[in-house]
Amino acid sequence: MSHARADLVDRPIDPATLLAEVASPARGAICSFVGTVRDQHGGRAVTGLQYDCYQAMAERELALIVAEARDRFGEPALAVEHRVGTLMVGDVAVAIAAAHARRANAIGAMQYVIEELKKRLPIWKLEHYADGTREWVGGSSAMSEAAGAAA
Amino acid sequence: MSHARADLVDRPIDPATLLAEVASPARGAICSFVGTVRDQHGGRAVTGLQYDCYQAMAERELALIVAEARDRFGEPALAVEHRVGTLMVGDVAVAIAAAHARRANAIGAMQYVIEELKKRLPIWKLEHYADGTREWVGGSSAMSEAAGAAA
Amino acid sequence: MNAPLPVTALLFASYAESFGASSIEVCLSRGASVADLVSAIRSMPGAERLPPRPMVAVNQRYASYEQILHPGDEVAVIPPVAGG
Amino acid sequence: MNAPLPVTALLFASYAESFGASSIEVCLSRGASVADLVSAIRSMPGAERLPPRPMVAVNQRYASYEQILHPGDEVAVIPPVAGG
Repeated sequence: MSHARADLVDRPIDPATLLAEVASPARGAICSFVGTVRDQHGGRAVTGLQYDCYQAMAERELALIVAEARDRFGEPALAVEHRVGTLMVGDVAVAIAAAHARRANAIGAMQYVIEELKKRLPIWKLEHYADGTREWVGGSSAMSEAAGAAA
Repeated sequence: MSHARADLVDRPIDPATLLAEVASPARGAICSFVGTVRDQHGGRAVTGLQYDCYQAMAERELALIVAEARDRFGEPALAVEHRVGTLMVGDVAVAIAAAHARRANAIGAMQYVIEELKKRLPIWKLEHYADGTREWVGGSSAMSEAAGAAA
Repeated sequence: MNAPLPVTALLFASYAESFGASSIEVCLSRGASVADLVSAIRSMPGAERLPPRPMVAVNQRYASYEQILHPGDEVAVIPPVAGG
Repeated sequence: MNAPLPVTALLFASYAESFGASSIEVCLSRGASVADLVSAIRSMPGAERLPPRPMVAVNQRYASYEQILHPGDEVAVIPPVAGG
């Protein structure tokens, strides 16, 4: 049984720790994805952000996504951390590390986790802009459109 | 102009260095691939290996692959190191880090580099087995088959 | 079927700001569906900025609008997510 | 067209072991192609373990069998690669 871990954390994320966690002599292919806070969004200068989440559901959904990825990609070792709370530009928001004997499985699992996490994880981002304003990303603009695919 | 580096190295590879090298506040998506020496191959216990290479061509081909990846995937920042010489089980043989504002570009570039590198880089692997024997991987078995697609 | 079904719906992020609260109380009837819950919420003050069909989670899983609610269900209205 | 074209072909890994050398000298004629080089090498002692159509690089790039060789070209016979 290979290693699997998925956590929401409110402290800085160190991608090297996740890489070390999934590595083993039996798994020669290790891949990672790291998402950091960008300095701009939609042409506006970003200074930082705040992640709010529905914690119990986010933890459950994250565990589900990891279990699905392990099921689909031959039980790779997987470690995932998503940060919540207040972040500055350049801070790591999410890190995923996947390892398997075959590189297609490691890369496939990593991609599955990041894509599903972006679609399903109940986490919201309040961006802080250089002009002093703040806005829920995805929130206000998506709210004015029909969310027909929601259910 | 974003960062790009590709090297053959005869010392240990530290993936965290490559990740740090491509990261920037403008590039929020960073991905990496790390290949390590596995403890078995084809059912035989491996104790280590030796990479031989056609150095001038390998450096040229690696630079070419990186240039192609940058051209195809919107100029991601890229850092690649491939080790040569003697390696033990668990040692890093290759590390690739790619960063871009969009995750599809970072992941695409990383995948392009590892796939092309495996097909084209003139590097050969002499595996050392627990029973004391050694064998050029790909060499002896492929040599008995027609290499029709070679040219 | 007319027995009352009180539901507390959790709110987050932009939805919590719209309603000025982290949850709202809705009184439905036994047999009510997620669609009935959304109709009730959309008629409340603060709902002007809600989309026509917001996502809803029941017991921490995304629910279809046909799903029937039961006493004790944990219900949440989920704004467009923005993790990663 | 019968002027001699001496070529030194670099050998690596399993091919170097087969020939017991890191390069071999082959004497071709002006206008010779990569295919001619491979034919000449395959007739030499040590070539028994070479595949019918080994990969060849000319001036550090993979070459087609039709490519014509010129004086001063850096030529190498490339075993199946195994990097990564």
